Amino acid sequence: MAMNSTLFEKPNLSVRIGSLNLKNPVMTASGTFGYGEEYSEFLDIDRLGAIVVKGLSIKPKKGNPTPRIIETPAGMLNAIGLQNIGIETFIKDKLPFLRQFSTPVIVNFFGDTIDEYIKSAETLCDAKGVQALEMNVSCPNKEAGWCIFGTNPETLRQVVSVVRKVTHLPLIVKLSPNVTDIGLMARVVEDSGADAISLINTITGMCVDIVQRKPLLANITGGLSGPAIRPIAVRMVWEVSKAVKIPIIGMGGIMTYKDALEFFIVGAKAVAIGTANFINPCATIDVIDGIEKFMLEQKITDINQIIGSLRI
Amino acid sequence: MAMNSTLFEKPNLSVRIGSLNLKNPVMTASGTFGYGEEYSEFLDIDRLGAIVVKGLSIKPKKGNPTPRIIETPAGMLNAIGLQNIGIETFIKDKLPFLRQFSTPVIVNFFGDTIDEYIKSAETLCDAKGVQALEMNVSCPNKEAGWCIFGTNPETLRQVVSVVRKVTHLPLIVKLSPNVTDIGLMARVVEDSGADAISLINTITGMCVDIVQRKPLLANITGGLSGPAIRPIAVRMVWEVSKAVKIPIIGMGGIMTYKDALEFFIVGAKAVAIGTANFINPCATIDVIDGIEKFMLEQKITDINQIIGSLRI
Amino acid sequence: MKIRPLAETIEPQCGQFYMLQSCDNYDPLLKRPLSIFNFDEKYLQFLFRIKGKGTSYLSKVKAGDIIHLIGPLGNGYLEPKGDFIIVAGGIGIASLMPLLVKFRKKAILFFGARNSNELLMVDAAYDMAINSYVSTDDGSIGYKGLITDLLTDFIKSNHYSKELPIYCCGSIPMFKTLKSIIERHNMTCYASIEEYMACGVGACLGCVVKIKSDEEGGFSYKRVCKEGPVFNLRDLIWQ
Amino acid sequence: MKIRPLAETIEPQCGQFYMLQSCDNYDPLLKRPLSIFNFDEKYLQFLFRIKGKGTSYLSKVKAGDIIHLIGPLGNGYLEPKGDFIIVAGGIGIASLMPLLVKFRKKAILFFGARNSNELLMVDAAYDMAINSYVSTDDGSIGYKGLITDLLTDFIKSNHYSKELPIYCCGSIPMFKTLKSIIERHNMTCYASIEEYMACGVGACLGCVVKIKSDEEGGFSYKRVCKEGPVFNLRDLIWQ
Ligand SMILES: Cc1cc2nc3c(=O)[nH]c(=O)nc-3n(C[C@H](O)[C@H](O)[C@H](O)COP(=O)(O)OP(=O)(O)OC[C@H]3O[C@@H](n4cnc5c(N)ncnc54)[C@H](O)[C@@H]3O)c2cc1C
Ligand SMILES: Cc1cc2nc3c(=O)[nH]c(=O)nc-3n(C[C@H](O)[C@H](O)[C@H](O)COP(=O)(O)OP(=O)(O)OC[C@H]3O[C@@H](n4cnc5c(N)ncnc54)[C@H](O)[C@@H]3O)c2cc1C
Ligand SMILES: Cc1cc2nc3c(=O)[nH]c(=O)nc-3n(C[C@H](O)[C@H](O)[C@H](O)COP(=O)(O)O)c2cc1C
Ligand SMILES: Cc1cc2nc3c(=O)[nH]c(=O)nc-3n(C[C@H](O)[C@H](O)[C@H](O)COP(=O)(O)O)c2cc1C
Ligand code: FES
Ligand code: FES
Repeated sequence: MAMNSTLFEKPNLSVRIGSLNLKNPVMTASGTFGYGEEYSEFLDIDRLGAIVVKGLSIKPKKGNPTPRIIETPAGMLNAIGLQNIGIETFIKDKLPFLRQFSTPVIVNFFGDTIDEYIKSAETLCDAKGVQALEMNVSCPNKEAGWCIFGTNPETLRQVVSVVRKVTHLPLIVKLSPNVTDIGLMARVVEDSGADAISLINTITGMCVDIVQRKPLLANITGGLSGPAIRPIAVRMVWEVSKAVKIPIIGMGGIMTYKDALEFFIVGAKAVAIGTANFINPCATIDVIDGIEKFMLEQKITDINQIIGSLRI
Repeated sequence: MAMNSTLFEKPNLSVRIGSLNLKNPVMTASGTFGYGEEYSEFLDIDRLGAIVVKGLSIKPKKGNPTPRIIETPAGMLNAIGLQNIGIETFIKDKLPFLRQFSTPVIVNFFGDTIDEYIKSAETLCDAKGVQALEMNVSCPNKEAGWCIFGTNPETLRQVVSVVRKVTHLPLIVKLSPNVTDIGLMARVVEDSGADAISLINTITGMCVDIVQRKPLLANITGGLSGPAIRPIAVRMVWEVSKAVKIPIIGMGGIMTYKDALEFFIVGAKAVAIGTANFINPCATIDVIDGIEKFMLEQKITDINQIIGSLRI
Repeated sequence: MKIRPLAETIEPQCGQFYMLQSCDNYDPLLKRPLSIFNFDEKYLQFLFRIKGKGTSYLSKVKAGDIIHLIGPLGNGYLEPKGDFIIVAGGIGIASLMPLLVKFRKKAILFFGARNSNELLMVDAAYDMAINSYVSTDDGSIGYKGLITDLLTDFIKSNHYSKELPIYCCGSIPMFKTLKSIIERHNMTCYASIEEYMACGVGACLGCVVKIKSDEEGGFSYKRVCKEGPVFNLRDLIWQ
Repeated sequence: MKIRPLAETIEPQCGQFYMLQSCDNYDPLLKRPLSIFNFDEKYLQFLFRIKGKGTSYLSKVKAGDIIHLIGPLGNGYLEPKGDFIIVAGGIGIASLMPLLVKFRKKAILFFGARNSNELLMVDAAYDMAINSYVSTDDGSIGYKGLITDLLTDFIKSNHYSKELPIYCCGSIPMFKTLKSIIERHNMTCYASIEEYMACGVGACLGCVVKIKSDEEGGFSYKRVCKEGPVFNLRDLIWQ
């Protein structure tokens, strides 16, 4: 009987991402949870595995003109244009609120130039309450004709390596899915010293107003997110998990705990919930509860038994 | 009054793809319309702009084990594995049926090796009733470690150039969307002598059975199609239309004439309807009728006035 | 569910199916295959179990709503010349009912289900059969156990029964057991099988099953929607 | 549509809105913003026009169905201290009705719509206003023309009216005309505006509008769902 009763114990949901311990493997995806405040009346921030804040840059950014979002079948396109209040204001005005919670704060950041990446990382890793950095490399490189940092192995290596040198914090690199070989990009990132990889960022798409013959987003193109992209995201996480040893944070279209489990099974050590927050402000909590319930039902005692357990 | 009455005339829907004249710019997408017979009881094949048949290879192929298809949010994954009856049987058993119609027949084909591509093209261009070839380059290259022909500019150049040499028929190359820079691939194809480009083929994705912890497709990964991918397809067609001068056949998630018009506006000279045929066997005809009605309402006399007319 | 076709339709054959619209928008995307359950000049009737998103949408369709469907599709049952045996597993009865209706009092019915709730239309079926044998996994109605057990007993005690063709529709485990029964007794069995379908008309090659053939490998892939859904059970290969 | 909240809710303020579920599956994906139209201890009430997929889904919700919604959200109208003017364009009345209800016989109502069918709840509104002016584009009810024409005439002939704050909700052309009116007469106008929304709670930055500010460029982007939907009309910048 003693043996049986252990099945009713809470399963272990804690995972490690580099030196970061998470009480559970469910985070918010950058840009979909503001700076935490916005959702704090809907859920208990303390229950989250980690909170990843909206992407920050050294200088505040106004972002793109409107319309910035448009719905698509089972998805949405966004072209917010990385609007943000800047790292300084974030540290001053937003971080104190986030420090109240036991949930680790991961700061997503980006730059137009390698120098801006370095400066951002330096400033952030001195700030009390920032537990890890997530580098968004899906943005254009001003110095190299605006081509995307994260879609070229060379610029990717360069920018990750230099950021690695200036920070002791766990460094997560967030990959762009708009590439031929995501496994290759992941290896580059691993070789450049990153502690973890998160993926996928949004997939570039566009929609057209057929009467006006104009793009429906002011920015012409935008990033596709939501359930529509989930099969692509799962495939990419699987490819990356075969390519590297460092932990993976999987995301892209996760709406329910079932979707999240697909990511764990193909190798993600943690997941992030993005667009789902918009539809259900408690999506993160529902995913956590759902995973726990599933594990109880299936008599799985540790989430680590699920991670990378795909049978092929 | 004479002027006004012209508005009620049927708008011109005919377009040219290389030396091929189409009565209207709406085709079927390869693999979604069988060899034409399957849908012939549902619609008048003569009304189609062109009919593109299921991909063929020199030798018949059994295809993948099952399950081969699985639904995803607003999309579906397929891993048919290019099952086909082989070019010889096609010419003998299927082509005579298709020759009855005034609609041009475009044959989609592929190979495991460059040699197979050459042999297929040679055989097909001798067959009476084949009006154009569509090369599927989204398949693995047996000789080069099974990497995909169409995701590497060098193998792409190689295979398109040699096929160009052996056929006088209009040569359409169908691009894989699983690449970093679709514009670059399009330029390679144009430089290699292709007459037209079609895109997008399916995007690689996967789904997992969370209880069995097994991929839901026997082949592990499959190709995502349907409305879910439309914004990505529209973006890629737009990028290609900026990169090359040869005509583009756009596809990916077109369900209605409105979706088709998005592709024309960003630069497609024709469109193909794939997954939509499964949901509505008359999807192609409905798209043709819808475009015509739209043009009448908007007082547009020629589809060529819409093609590439995006205002930015 | 009863549907009144808005256009003229072909009369469906026993065992044929239709593809029915499964949502208003694009999620779920694909149509759903349902066997014709009953029909007359005015209506098509379907019997289905709510399984997931698509059937749950169908269950909410109200009188007056318009839904799109394609059919009749596929090759139905080769019609019996004399008496025959029906083996239905659960909702499999939907596909077999037209045989019972068309050939009243010609069939010996074997009908198994998980429990009494899944033993749908059992009374109607009972009335139309010569004789009926019923089982449930939980014993809530009839024999507690597998319907194939009842069938085995029946064949053992009724020698003439080996001459009768079997018509069946049910789950893969049931088909597998049936297959060994018919091979043992050298009987004929027509089985209506299920596969995931996208087009339903033979175009996508998504719904194939392995069928014994002389081809390389000893099998070829046949389309359930086109060459099926009814196959000779002997020819079916499951991995 | 009347909704009975299943959990305890905060009492909404005039001009606040809710995000309502727009489908059963994932297409359409996002919730839809609707202004609170009326409420009491038991019900929340919404008035909406069927525009596309989301509102058409909402129109099919039946008594007994459960739908998810988030709210009350945003900053409503700064409540008037005395008499005030209401300018409603079409379905804009939904957002303004709570003001009429809460401040009975304090408002002078200007209500314009395309035609009499889009002049919803005009009788109820009429009863609660001090005075009502109505217009339709096609002249099917009231003055034929723009409601802003009636407002201009009214202001010209009633000098005291320039002291009154204007509360408005309507289309962008209406806002633009109103803006020139209030600038000419140095009046104050609170405008509830619409933007495409994803989250409704200030997290996605999708719903921003340009608001005059001292920042570089002379404007900053403010979130309609958080800092709005009601803004001082003077501060709004349209390109
Ligand atoms: C020829 C044929 C006739 C059928 N006749 C009947 C009938 O008369 N009554 C009845 O209740 N059921 C019948 N079925 C099964 C029925 O089609 C499935 O239960 C239904 O498709 C499930 O859809 P869902 O969205 O509710 O479930 P979900 O589980 O949400 O479906 C998910 C996906 O799986 C596919 N799928 C799931 N189960 C099946 C299955 N068994 N066969 C094919 N595709 C499946 C769906 O099409 C969909 O793509 C028949 C199946 C076939 C192939
Ligand atoms: C704060 C606020 C309050 C509103 N209150 C009401 C109300 O009380 N009654 C009412 O009838 N309408 C109201 N609207 C407008 C209503 O939200 C839209 O008509 C509705 O979202 C259209 O959705 P749909 O799916 O039916 O249309 P579709 O045209 O199919 O929608 C397509 C997309 O555009 C978005 N969209 C389209 N029009 C609008 C719009 N005007 N504003 C925001 N998003 C839009 C939808 O959210 C969706 O993403 C309000 C809008 C806002 C922002
Ligand atoms: C409105 C919006 C804003 C986003 N902003 C950022 C951002 O600032 N930095 C970043 O790295 N990713 C950003 N993302 C991408 C998400 O973090 C996530 O990678 C992507 O949306 C896929 O996950 P989902 O499908 O669950 O949303 C944003 C996504 C959305 C929808
Ligand atoms: C079941 C299925 C089979 C397909 N087979 C082929 C094929 O043999 N050759 C090919 O080039 N493309 C094939 N495709 C890709 C389609 O032609 C098309 O490029 C893709 O599905 C995107 O269009 P859609 O979203 O309209 O379906 C197939 C697609 C599907 C869904
Ligand atoms: S379902 Fe498409 S071939 Fe059978
Ligand atoms: S709708 Fe997301 S910030 Fe306003």
